[in-house]
Amino acid sequence: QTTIKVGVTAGPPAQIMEAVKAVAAKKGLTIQIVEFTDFVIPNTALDAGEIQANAFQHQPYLDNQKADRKFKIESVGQTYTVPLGIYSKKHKTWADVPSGASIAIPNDPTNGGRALLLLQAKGVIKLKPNVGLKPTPLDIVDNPKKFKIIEIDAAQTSRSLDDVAAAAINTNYAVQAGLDPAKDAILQEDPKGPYVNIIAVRTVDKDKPWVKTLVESYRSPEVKAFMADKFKSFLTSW
Amino acid sequence: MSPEVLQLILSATLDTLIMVGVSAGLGTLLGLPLGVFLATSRAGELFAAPWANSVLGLIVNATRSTPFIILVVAIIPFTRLLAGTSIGTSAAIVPLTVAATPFIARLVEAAIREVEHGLIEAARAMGASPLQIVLKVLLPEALPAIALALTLATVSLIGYSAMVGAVGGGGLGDLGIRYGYQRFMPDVMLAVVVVLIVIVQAVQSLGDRLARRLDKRKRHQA
Amino acid sequence: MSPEVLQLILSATLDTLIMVGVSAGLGTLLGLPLGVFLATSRAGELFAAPWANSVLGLIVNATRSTPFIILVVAIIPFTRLLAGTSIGTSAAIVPLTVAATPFIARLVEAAIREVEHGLIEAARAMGASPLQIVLKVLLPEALPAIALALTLATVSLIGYSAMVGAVGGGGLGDLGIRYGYQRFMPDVMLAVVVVLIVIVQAVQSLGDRLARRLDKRKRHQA
Amino acid sequence: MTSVRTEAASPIIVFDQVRKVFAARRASPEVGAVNGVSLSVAAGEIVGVIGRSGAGKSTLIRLVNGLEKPSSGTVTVDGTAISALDERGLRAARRSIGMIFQHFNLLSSRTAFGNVALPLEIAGRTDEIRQRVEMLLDLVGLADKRDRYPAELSGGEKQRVGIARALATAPKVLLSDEATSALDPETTAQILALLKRINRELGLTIVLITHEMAVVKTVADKVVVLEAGQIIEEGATFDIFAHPQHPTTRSFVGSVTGSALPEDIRARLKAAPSPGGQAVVKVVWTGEQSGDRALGQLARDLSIDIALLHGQIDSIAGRPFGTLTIAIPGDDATLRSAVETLTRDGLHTEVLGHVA
Amino acid sequence: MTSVRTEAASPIIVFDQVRKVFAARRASPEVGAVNGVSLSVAAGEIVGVIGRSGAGKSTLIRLVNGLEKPSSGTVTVDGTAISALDERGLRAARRSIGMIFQHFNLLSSRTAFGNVALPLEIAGRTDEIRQRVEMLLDLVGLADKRDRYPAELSGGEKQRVGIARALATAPKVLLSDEATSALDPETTAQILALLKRINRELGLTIVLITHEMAVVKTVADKVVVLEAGQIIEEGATFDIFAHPQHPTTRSFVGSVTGSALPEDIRARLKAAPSPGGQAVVKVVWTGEQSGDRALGQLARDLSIDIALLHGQIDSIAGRPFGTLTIAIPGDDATLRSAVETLTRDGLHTEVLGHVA
Ligand SMILES: Nc1ncnc2c1ncn2[C@@H]1O[C@H](COP(=O)(O)OP(=O)(O)OP(=O)(O)O)[C@@H](O)[C@H]1O
Ligand SMILES: Nc1ncnc2c1ncn2[C@@H]1O[C@H](COP(=O)(O)OP(=O)(O)OP(=O)(O)O)[C@@H](O)[C@H]1O
Ligand SMILES: [Mg+2]
Ligand SMILES: [Mg+2]
Repeated sequence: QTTIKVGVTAGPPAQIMEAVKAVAAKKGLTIQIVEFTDFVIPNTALDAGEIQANAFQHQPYLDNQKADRKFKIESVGQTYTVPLGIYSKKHKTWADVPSGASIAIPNDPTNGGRALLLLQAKGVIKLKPNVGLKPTPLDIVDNPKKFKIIEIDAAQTSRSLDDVAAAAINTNYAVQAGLDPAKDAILQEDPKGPYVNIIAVRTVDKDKPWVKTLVESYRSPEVKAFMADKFKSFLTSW
Repeated sequence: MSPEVLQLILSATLDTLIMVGVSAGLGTLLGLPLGVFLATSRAGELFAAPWANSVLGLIVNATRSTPFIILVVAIIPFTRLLAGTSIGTSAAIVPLTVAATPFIARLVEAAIREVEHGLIEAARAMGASPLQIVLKVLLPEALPAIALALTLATVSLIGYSAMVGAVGGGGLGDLGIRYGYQRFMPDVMLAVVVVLIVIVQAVQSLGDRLARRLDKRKRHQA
Repeated sequence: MSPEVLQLILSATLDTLIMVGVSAGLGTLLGLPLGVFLATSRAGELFAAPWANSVLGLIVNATRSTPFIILVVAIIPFTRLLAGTSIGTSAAIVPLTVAATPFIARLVEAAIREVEHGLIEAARAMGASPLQIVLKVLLPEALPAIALALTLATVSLIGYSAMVGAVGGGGLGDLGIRYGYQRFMPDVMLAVVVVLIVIVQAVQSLGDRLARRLDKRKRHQA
Repeated sequence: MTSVRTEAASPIIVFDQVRKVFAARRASPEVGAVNGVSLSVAAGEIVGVIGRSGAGKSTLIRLVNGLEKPSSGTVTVDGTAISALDERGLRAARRSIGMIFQHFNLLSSRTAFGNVALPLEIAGRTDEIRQRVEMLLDLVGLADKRDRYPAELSGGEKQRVGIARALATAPKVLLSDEATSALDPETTAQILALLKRINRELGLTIVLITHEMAVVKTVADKVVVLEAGQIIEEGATFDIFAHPQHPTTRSFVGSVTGSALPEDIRARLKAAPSPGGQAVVKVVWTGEQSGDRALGQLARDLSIDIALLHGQIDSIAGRPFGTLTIAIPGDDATLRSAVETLTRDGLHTEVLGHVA
Repeated sequence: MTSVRTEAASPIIVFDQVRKVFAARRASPEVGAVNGVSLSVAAGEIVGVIGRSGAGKSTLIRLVNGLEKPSSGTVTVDGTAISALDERGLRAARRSIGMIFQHFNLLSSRTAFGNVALPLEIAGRTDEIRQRVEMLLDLVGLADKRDRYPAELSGGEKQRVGIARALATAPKVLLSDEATSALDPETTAQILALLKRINRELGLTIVLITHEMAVVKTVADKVVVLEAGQIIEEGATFDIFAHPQHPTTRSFVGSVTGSALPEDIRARLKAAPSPGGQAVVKVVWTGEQSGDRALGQLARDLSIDIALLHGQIDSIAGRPFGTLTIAIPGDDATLRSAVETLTRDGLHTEVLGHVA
């Protein structure tokens, strides 16, 4: 019987891990879920060995964190991709969004950066060259339609649709707010983008037997079914 | 530090000053009378209305006990009604004010309760109405304590204002968290903390000095 | 509401009580003397040490002005030293205490400043040492105000404790945020808020009653 | 114990069987601070309330303006039952009652000027403030302290601010709780003259608690003596001073009338005469008797030496009043005829004893 | 103005050219509360400090235990210069100085018992507390109020707690700022007797501010009269009462010695004699002269009527002292020989005027 602590952030990562936990228990691995409401602590805590694994971030974010903070952690398995879309309650298509309108984007570095990169990909704005995956509104070098970019909490984006022309919303929040990603998104991220979530452990641990169990439990049919039921729009990578 | 970042810090400072200034001002405007009422409306007191006292006390406690972010979400319709939008700096002022008001009310309540009972008696003996007692006795006599209370509340609001980043409120605290902390720019974090300390230090010493100036109770040594 | 959720609320309630209880206790232990010192160490006062007063004042202001999450991160090594870990409920107590201490100190400072100057003079005329003046005059005389101050601080801590979710602290506020806000489960949010209100209401009326019990200044009506 | 002017004029303050009880605390028992008091004060009268510390004096006058609610009984002021009024009614009633507090109760946040202005502000008479406050500060001798805060004033100065404040709205009734206890004799005299003048000119009714018998003597028309919450004696000032009935009253009055014999004389007193010794006799006369010349006549008529040992001749409420302890030859014959002569002249005499 | 015992015994309190100035505030000018005072108090002496309200009395005694720092000059207590001590030194010095405050300064959070216990706790004499505090509360007549909080006590009760508190540690020096002003005459007498007893038995030095001349008369060995921060008169109590030099002193002393003539007599006084009228003469004698029998003799010798108008015969500091205003036949011859006779007998006489 092995017991490990797995760090997740609040919301879907935590909810999915609860499903994983049930599967792992059957395989003799006890998972204690540690739920954070912050995106940095799960990595610092992992690096310090206070938790044994985490599952809340995508690969680009981990790379960034490692570059910034010299973490000795790495990915041991991909999980799912959450597409990010741009939604509007006021406009049917992106073309309808007038110049100078307010666009809300998540204010955490991962999702905020994704939103900006999405806007760049759709030719709305231009970012500094080589900004990587972590751009901020400061990196916008060209904004021909003079959109006002407003950074707010990711969970708040769906709640702000009445106040802005459009908002970049993670699919899970969109679904929870009653939006249908397929119909309501006026801009959609490429589902094959780099933003695939991962399970991370310390480098020194990566060959431990429980790692395999954890990854297997995560990538199990039961979890897949759970996600298909609960988070339809998430793209599982197994 | 790049000029953009400096620009960012500058505008965040402005945002903070505006948010905290306005919400402290509005919070005082609402919290002061509320605090006075809470302090004076128990059974047998000046504005005896034990029922209203309990209800208001409950509302104050409810507001104080709700986590700020939940409060923010819960009052979105109200915010939209007042500010026209639920996001941005001016919208952030609404939840900040809603959070500041009961806090200031409790502080004022405590300050008012310290006023010497004999002075209330003296005013009652002159035939003063409850309102006159409040305006001419309780508030002036509690003024040094109230000045300190408002200082404390303002400093607390500066801390609180870091949380309105959730609704795009901006401001220094939010800047420090998003850029300094999440995006790992320690120089921004440091700069933000330094500016915050300067602001808080200024507010605190202003408040201290005011409280001291208003306090006529101690003998002045020549 | 499912039994799991009920279970969750129960254990979150326990977490909150522990976190707030312990950090309020420790914060009082540290903040009380600090507040007394701040109130009495200006030039010409009891413990005249204007320099130390300024430095401590600055530290208090700095702690008060740093956004909570930045504070949490900044003191992680310290937290680890004390709690053995930087995450979880018991680790959360450290930053909560660090945040509570300067807050309580400022509240106590304000309460102590309200003590009638003549009483300090009387004690000085008896040849009381500064420590004796603090223990036998300032604290007992300020006790009703301090009781209210600690009530206020405890309620504020309950609000603050919602933010320690960042480090997996748990507790009611965090539960409300995680389930209610992040997972869009309004019923959990509501349940959490109700429990929080009950706790706050209990703390407040306990504090009120205590303050009143301790206050011997008003004539009791027969 | 007949009240003199009271029954004549219309009463402005009436106590009817009033009791005020404070609850016990641990070893300290329940206190009946005011214990079944019935009393009436005529309009325009100055009533002095005296009694031991803790007798219930402050409680008594606090009942007049409703700062204390009676446990039973009723207090009526100017026709309205104070004890039955609600706060609004009380407020109206209190506007015409000024009060000087034993502990001043000045606002620390207002200067001397501001404190005196307060009742005028409360009454909404803001346009008179400047003129009246300056006039009052002048009257109590504090013109040069007008901008001082209470913390910067001496005890007596604070008390005078309190007096000026109580007079600011020109009330009909003034309740004064030891208003001159922190004042020196000269200032006391000035303040009393001021009160007396307002009493005369504007018909101000004054209920005045004091420990200084000289104050009672100077201004009071009537005296009420409290003990343990009860009125043990009550009457016109002159009567109380001239013929105190109750031992407490006697001891109080003695402090100012000179009827309390000094220790050294008392120590030498013996009950039986000694040969060649002297008799110690206390002689008391009031305005009605021409007692003031009786002693000279006695010396002349009996051809004896009279030693004046102790005592006082004074006027109380405008009437002369003397209490002298004298020593005369102690032989039976002289003593008897001296007492006879004095008694015939209408003086009250009492042989206290003999000295060698 | 000779001090009697002071120079003899070793001085325990010495003021040397002490000044204390308070700054101006707006229209209210700077105040020289104590203005160049030099004074010495002998060990075991009771000194009464009198003076008008605002004269600087409280400031003066607050300088003794260093609650007020002199603007210039030095204050020495028991050989150490208080004004030069640091807080630690002051603390030690203050342990042997008790103080009764004009405004009591009782801790609202402690009962009567707790307040009296405070100085003992501070001095670390915790084992004596129970016994001493109960004894003291008993002495000041508050045994039944031991568990009452100050808010539940009457003014005089609070003052007595303050007195008991000041005596708790059996200090060498007692500073008393109007310690009996809120007390009735009887309680005052008891408290003064208590102070006097401690003074006699334990050699307690007392500096006592009071507005009641009767208090000074009863207990003080020496009197200091302050005016506008300066000592205008100083001397043995008897001398001050018998021969006050300064007008202020005279007016203060007059309030108790009976030398202040009542208004009604003063109003009738005329400068010139009228036929068949009477002369009004003030006669003052002190213990040294046998003034107490002179009047009787005068009546007998000149065969005249003597009316006793006003005045007092009392003993001050244990010596008899009389001030009487009398009326005698106003014709030139009688008046002249009366004055001659009395002056020859050693009495001080002064013709105040004539009445019809
Ligand atoms: N802190 C102060 N600031 C300004 N003036 C002061 C201060 N303390 C005292 N005074 C002034 O100094 C003078 C002397 O004050 P003090 O209290 O010594 O008088 P006092 O003789 O005790 O009078 P009382 O008999 O009325 O108590 C007064 O005029 C008073 O107004
Ligand atoms: N609130 C109270 N609780 C309990 N006892 C009280 C209260 N107020 C007054 N007393 C008691 O009632 C009695 C009368 O008090 P009061 O203040 O009327 O006395 P007083 O005659 O004014 O005395 P003093 O001359 O000392 O001021 C005292 O024994 C006092 O201790
Ligand atoms: Mg009283
Ligand atoms: Mg004084």
